[in-house]
Amino acid sequence: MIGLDKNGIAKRIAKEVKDRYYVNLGIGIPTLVANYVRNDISVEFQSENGVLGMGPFPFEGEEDADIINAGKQTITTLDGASFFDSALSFSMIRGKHVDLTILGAMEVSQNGDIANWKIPGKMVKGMGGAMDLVASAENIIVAMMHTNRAGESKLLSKCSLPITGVQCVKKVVTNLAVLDVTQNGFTLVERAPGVSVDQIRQSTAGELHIPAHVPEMQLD
Amino acid sequence: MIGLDKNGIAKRIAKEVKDRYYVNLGIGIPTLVANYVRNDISVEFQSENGVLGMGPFPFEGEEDADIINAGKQTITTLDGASFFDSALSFSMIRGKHVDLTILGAMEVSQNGDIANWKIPGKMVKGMGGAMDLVASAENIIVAMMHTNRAGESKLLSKCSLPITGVQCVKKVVTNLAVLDVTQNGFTLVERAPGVSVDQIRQSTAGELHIPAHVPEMQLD
Amino acid sequence: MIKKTVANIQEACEGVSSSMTFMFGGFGLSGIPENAIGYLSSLDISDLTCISNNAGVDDFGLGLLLQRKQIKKMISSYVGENAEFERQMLSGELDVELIPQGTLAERCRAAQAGFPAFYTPAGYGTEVAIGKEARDFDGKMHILESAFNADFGFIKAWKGDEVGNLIFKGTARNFNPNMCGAAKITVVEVEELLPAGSLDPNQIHIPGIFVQRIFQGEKFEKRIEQRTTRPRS
Amino acid sequence: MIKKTVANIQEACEGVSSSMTFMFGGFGLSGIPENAIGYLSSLDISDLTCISNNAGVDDFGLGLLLQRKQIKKMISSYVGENAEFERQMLSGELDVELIPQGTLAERCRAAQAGFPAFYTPAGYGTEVAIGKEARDFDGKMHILESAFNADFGFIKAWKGDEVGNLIFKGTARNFNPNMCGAAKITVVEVEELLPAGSLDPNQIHIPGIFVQRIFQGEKFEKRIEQRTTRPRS
Repeated sequence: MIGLDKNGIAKRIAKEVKDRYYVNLGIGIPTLVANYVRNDISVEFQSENGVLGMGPFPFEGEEDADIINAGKQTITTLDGASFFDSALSFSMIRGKHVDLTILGAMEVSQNGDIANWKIPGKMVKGMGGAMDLVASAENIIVAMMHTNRAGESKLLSKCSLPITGVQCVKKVVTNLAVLDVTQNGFTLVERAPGVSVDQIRQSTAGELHIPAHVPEMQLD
Repeated sequence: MIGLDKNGIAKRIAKEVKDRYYVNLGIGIPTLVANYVRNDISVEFQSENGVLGMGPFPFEGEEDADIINAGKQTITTLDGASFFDSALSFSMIRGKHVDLTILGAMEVSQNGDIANWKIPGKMVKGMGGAMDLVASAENIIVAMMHTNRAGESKLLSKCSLPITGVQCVKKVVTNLAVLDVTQNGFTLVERAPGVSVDQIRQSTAGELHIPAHVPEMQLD
Repeated sequence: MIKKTVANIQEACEGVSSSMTFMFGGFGLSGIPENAIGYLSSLDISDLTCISNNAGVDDFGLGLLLQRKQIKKMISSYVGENAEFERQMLSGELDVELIPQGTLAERCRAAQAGFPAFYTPAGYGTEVAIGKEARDFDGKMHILESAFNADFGFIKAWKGDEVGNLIFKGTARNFNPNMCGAAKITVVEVEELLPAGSLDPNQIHIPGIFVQRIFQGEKFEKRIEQRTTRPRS
Repeated sequence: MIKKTVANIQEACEGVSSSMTFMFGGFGLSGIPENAIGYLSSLDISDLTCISNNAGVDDFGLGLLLQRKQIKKMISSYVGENAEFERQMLSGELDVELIPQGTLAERCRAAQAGFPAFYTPAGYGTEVAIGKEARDFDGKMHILESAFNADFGFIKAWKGDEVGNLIFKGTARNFNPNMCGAAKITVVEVEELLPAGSLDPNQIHIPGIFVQRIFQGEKFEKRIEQRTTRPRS
């Protein structure tokens, strides 16, 4: 595998988390983002199962079955946290009170469509809260590998899988690159360390706009 | 004035309150109903400003500005009471969780329309929760005087004032009579003590069905 | 943690101006944002649209803004108990939109929760339904009502912490929680402002995410509108 | 006061039968009505439609009803972590309707609150929107979703009193409050059942009016699905 590993992707995305943001993190790579957010800014993590102000995992022996995140992992809460029901949780999401949503994807298309809930006939886990999140969030970043296990691009001109939402993704961070979704399709913004523009071009099936200068990601 | 006074009307309506009923009482005569409900049955009073399990007025010196009923009167609560926000309060009402609604009216028509919120050009206090209540409650009793101050009937073939709800009133209790609203218009069910069927007929402008036998109200 | 505390009422109300739409919590005089109302009545702003279940009394609550003719339009469910209000309304100086109380609460909640519109049976067949879409669901008629769109929401809570978590008291709760997060900026005055971590996370009525500014109110008169008591016997 | 206490799980579930629609609170295995699920899995009822955010795991939660093939249809938002579920779904034995989690919560709340339908942006342009009315509000597309219509709602609360007032704990709250009063009969199991007057009226999550039957659960395993910890350093 070239470019970043999952933690590297999380580390790069953490730089998009700004002071005073309420952030919803999806399962998988997005969960790792919490580990890399600067500690000189104020951020609160929301989990759609009904908690705001999530903290780290509990110490062994202190797990509470009644305090979990959306990935069903045992968690803790920080000072100022709150618990609430599912309807109010999605009021936060649908009502645009959450500032940033970070989630994984199987495919993203050049117009910002996202597919991450179903592979017909093969895998049907369901959308969970993802359809509500992508339909309402104004600031959505997708965290994923640039290609699937078969080496095929996950950045497409059009999603081949059933989509989760239309024209909603604004930014994609992969093991190879940071890309914005613009009117020109994908616009290459940054390269992962050691990855060439050519490698990114070859791994991107959707329309790719490449500016004259593409800087390398700064991870620290 | 012939027939019952306000307390008499309230006393008669109290007999309609059954065991295990949640009851919403409007301002005016309906509020008095609470004083006459049998104390061998279980009843809870809901007030749409956000309290379930209302008790009597507080003792002097124990009034709390933060604990009032929908008539803005200081109240107390009983064991098992709860406070809640306005949206949840109307979830109780709209969702048909309240069993009985008792409210006052300026006019009721023979098809069950009710008018109680506005006299154009003269008095515009607003509908408060009345429109929500009459639109959703399955069991609505109107408490009012049979005629207005000018001696005109308040039981009409059609409401002359702007209505609060359509075809919703099931029963009317006045100073003169108990009437059901049926497909035949008003059906006389009971006479107030000392009131004749003729007096009721003369005071009722809407279509009035009078059965062969009209018993006198039993108030105790 | 994201702190929402502001130093005083001036900072809490920064950005208010004429012709804006304001929401005010409260039922009658219970649970109204007294400090915000007092301060707004001292400002040179007018042509306001005010969403509030009631309109206060002549010399308290929104009556203060009415006296100074700062309000162009009231959206309420019940406006009795205010003579100046009635005078302005009947003379045509004041535009009044009366809506069912449950609809008012839900239009706040819809704004908070990101629902553009909802169907309710309340008001079908009445003046309230004029110009609105009517629709049959399972044999019962409903009308389509829309979410409010307000600039500032002024809220009164009992206890709050510095991240904006709120707890209300008794029936002073009323519309206050439903209005939090329903306007672009939600301003909360509390009787007691506490450090984050002071409130039980399990017992918070409104999480701080719905609040932009919070401050400890200087003075709460908490006037009683109908003082009713029973004799000690 | 109107008491809702029933003696035991048998009385709590009186009236359940095949082909009914049930709602179950819980997120993953957190806050699920363990006692009711266990009892229902011992009954000779089948062809059930179950509304629940998740479908349990193979040997716990709704997995118990799946194992015994009592469920005809599942309405959920996420059904991973259950191999038997996947098998029944892919073989066509089990009908599955997947809906967005926020839509699921709101369809419960709509049933509780007497709203027949609402517009949400979630799912617009996806498979979820097929056959549903789509509508533009302020330049954004929404789809029309309807209230659930269920026979029984099975709820797990932390503390409850004999009139049915409920308090939930932590994220075990989830869908439970939204499902109270959303079905014809709401059955609640609590860890601690208290006399009326024991709970602060100001701190009740769900008032008893939304509850028909309440009982103290015999045993709560409260299984943890993903035990994640950090080292003590």
